[in-house]
Amino acid sequence: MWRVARLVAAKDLRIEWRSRVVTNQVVPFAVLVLVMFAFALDVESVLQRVAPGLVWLAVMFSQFFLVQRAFAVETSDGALDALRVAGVDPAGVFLGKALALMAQLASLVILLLVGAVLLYRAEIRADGLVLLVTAACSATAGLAAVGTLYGGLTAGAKGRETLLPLLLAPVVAPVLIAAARATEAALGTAGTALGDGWPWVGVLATFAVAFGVVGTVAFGPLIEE
Amino acid sequence: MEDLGFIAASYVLTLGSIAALARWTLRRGRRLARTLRREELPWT
Amino acid sequence: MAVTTQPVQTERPATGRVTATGTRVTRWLAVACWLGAGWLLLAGLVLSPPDVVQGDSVRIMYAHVPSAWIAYLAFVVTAVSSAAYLWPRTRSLTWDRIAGASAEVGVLFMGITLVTGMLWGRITWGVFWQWDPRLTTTAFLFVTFAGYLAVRGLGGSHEQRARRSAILGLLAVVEIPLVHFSVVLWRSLHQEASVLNPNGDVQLDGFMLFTLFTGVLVFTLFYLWLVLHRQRVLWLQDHHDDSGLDEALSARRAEEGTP
Amino acid sequence: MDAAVELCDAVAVLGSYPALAGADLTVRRGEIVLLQGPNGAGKTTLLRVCAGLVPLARGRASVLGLDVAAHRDAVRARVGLLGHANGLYQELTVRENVDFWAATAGAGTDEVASVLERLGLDGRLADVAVSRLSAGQRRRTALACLVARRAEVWLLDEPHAGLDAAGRDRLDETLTAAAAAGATVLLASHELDRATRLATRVVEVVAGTVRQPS
Repeated sequence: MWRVARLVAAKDLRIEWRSRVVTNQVVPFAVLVLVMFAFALDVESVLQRVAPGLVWLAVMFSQFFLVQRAFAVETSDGALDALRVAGVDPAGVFLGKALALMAQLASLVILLLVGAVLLYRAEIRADGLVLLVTAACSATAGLAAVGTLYGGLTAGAKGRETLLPLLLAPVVAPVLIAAARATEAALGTAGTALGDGWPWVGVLATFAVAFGVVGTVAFGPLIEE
Repeated sequence: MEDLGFIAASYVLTLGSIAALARWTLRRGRRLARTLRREELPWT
Repeated sequence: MAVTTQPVQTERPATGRVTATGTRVTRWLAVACWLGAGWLLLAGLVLSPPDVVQGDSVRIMYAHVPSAWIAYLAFVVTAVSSAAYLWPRTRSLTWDRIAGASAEVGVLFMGITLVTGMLWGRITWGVFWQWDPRLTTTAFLFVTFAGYLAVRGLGGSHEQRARRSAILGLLAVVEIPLVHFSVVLWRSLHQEASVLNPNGDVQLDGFMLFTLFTGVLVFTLFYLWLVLHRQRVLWLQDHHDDSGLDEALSARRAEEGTP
Repeated sequence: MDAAVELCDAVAVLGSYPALAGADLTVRRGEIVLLQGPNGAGKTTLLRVCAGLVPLARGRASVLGLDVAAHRDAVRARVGLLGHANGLYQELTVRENVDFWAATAGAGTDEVASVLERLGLDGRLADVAVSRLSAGQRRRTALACLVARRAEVWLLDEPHAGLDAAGRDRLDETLTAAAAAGATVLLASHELDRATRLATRVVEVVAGTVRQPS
């Protein structure tokens, strides 16, 4: 299973490296979303106060596009069918695609945090760094797992562009809440103490493990025609 | 009894929507069953 | 398979009586439902005393709390029948239809819970919506199962639809504790003094508690009646699609006859 | 030697349309069987049934002695289906595509090199992105992926479509070589003159059933 996962992940990342769709389109979109928030919310102090929430909102919106892209690559020439026909272990395909998606999400989160520091004057304090990295990793793991699972569910369906956000948004809500609160604790926005962040990391980790396991089991039957 | 409007509204909405779904289901069942004879329905 | 010609029926067609999907059981159930609804209205609006704290707004409780209970019951039934469908030994499309019917009725009741919750909130808190853990989880469930119903609408064969919805049905229920826990944890950060723990934790006793339980009973009857009928309509739907199969099979064989 | 592919009264349904209405077929190992018949007769569905992609409503299908429904994954691992879609990753090069598919079946890179060479995809062509290839070259790349996966039963749905003369010759050479090496080929095609020369046996698929040619 892990061999197939490594293969699929390497393949996905190479496609991204070759086509640069994410780096040329999704990342600019995410940064643009940060800027649009600034236009909309306008008040400096408000922006700084809600910066973590905005970062994770931008990540969530970008996730919709990243998942669409990940499965458009598979369905454009029937590769997903070919993977099924070749009897390739679906759990491996799931983990591979999730790992690739996680890598893209993680780089996006880093970039958006930098964006938040520049645009919203958020300060990243040194002692909060460990919490920040752990929270970001478990959040992106959760988002990648649930995104790949629901991406597989809607892969071939008509109207999946609108169906995927409808399905994903409610499920991703806990990650949005937990990640935002954990990041607030890490950055110390509005005086949140460092210790307050760790229970949220617990929520993020549970979410990631839960959907990692469910995805590995359910992905095969889900993409079955 | 103040707030009668809100209370009445909630009951009307509740029972009304249940009745609406009931009526829609019955009509749909009737339309779909038009081509079948009574015995063919597994629940008869 | 458009139903064009109306086949000649010697005896009355299935719809001779009032409903196609009705049986004696569902007719008695229907009678019980409407009687119960009548009694609930009487008890809820007239007989039961106004609450000492809330006044008359407690009457909305008799619709709000039971509908929430029934919605949760409906989603549990959906999850159980989804699991039953996925379990190879008990796999049959009936489970899938029960899951679908129960989810539809569940979404209806969850919608009722949300609306009555907002109306009740408007009177007691002066605001339609409050990010209270219970209400938030309710909203989450409503949207999740709306998505479930959307997925049921996707194309593909009955088995495909059944398998996809079964996995989603189970997934939705697995998500409830995750969502509920994170919302509770989230709300605990905001210690705003809510004088009254919102919706449902109002201490009802005596006749008011009795009315509440009547509400639950009546709504359960409605739920059973609706799911029974809805599930049969889904059977008719599938049968309608499949019956096209036999005709198409014979048509194909006829087609083969003429090269 | 048990049959490589066997269908008994196979009925397969797409939506409510019986694509297969009771098909019977037996193919022995090493044969190249041509499925001939009008469009929509059920050729594609028949191939997808053998590949374990479409469940049977009635009847039974077995590939390499394994019942397709019961041993679906085992059947799929040993079968290669080349449908209208090539199943390739447009942004990757020919070599990368074939490498990926070979790796999923555990084949090594040296084997990939020989496959590319045999199908005339080696040299400069191997490092061209699939999106920039012609239809024929893409088809051959898809075939190369199949060969690299060491599939024992080849299910080809109109493989010649879109190939130029040279491409078709190479395709026929590969098929004959594969059959000689023990692979079984089930071929649906409208290229009657070329395919009949290539095939060891021809059967007709009409209105969802299989008939020996009259």
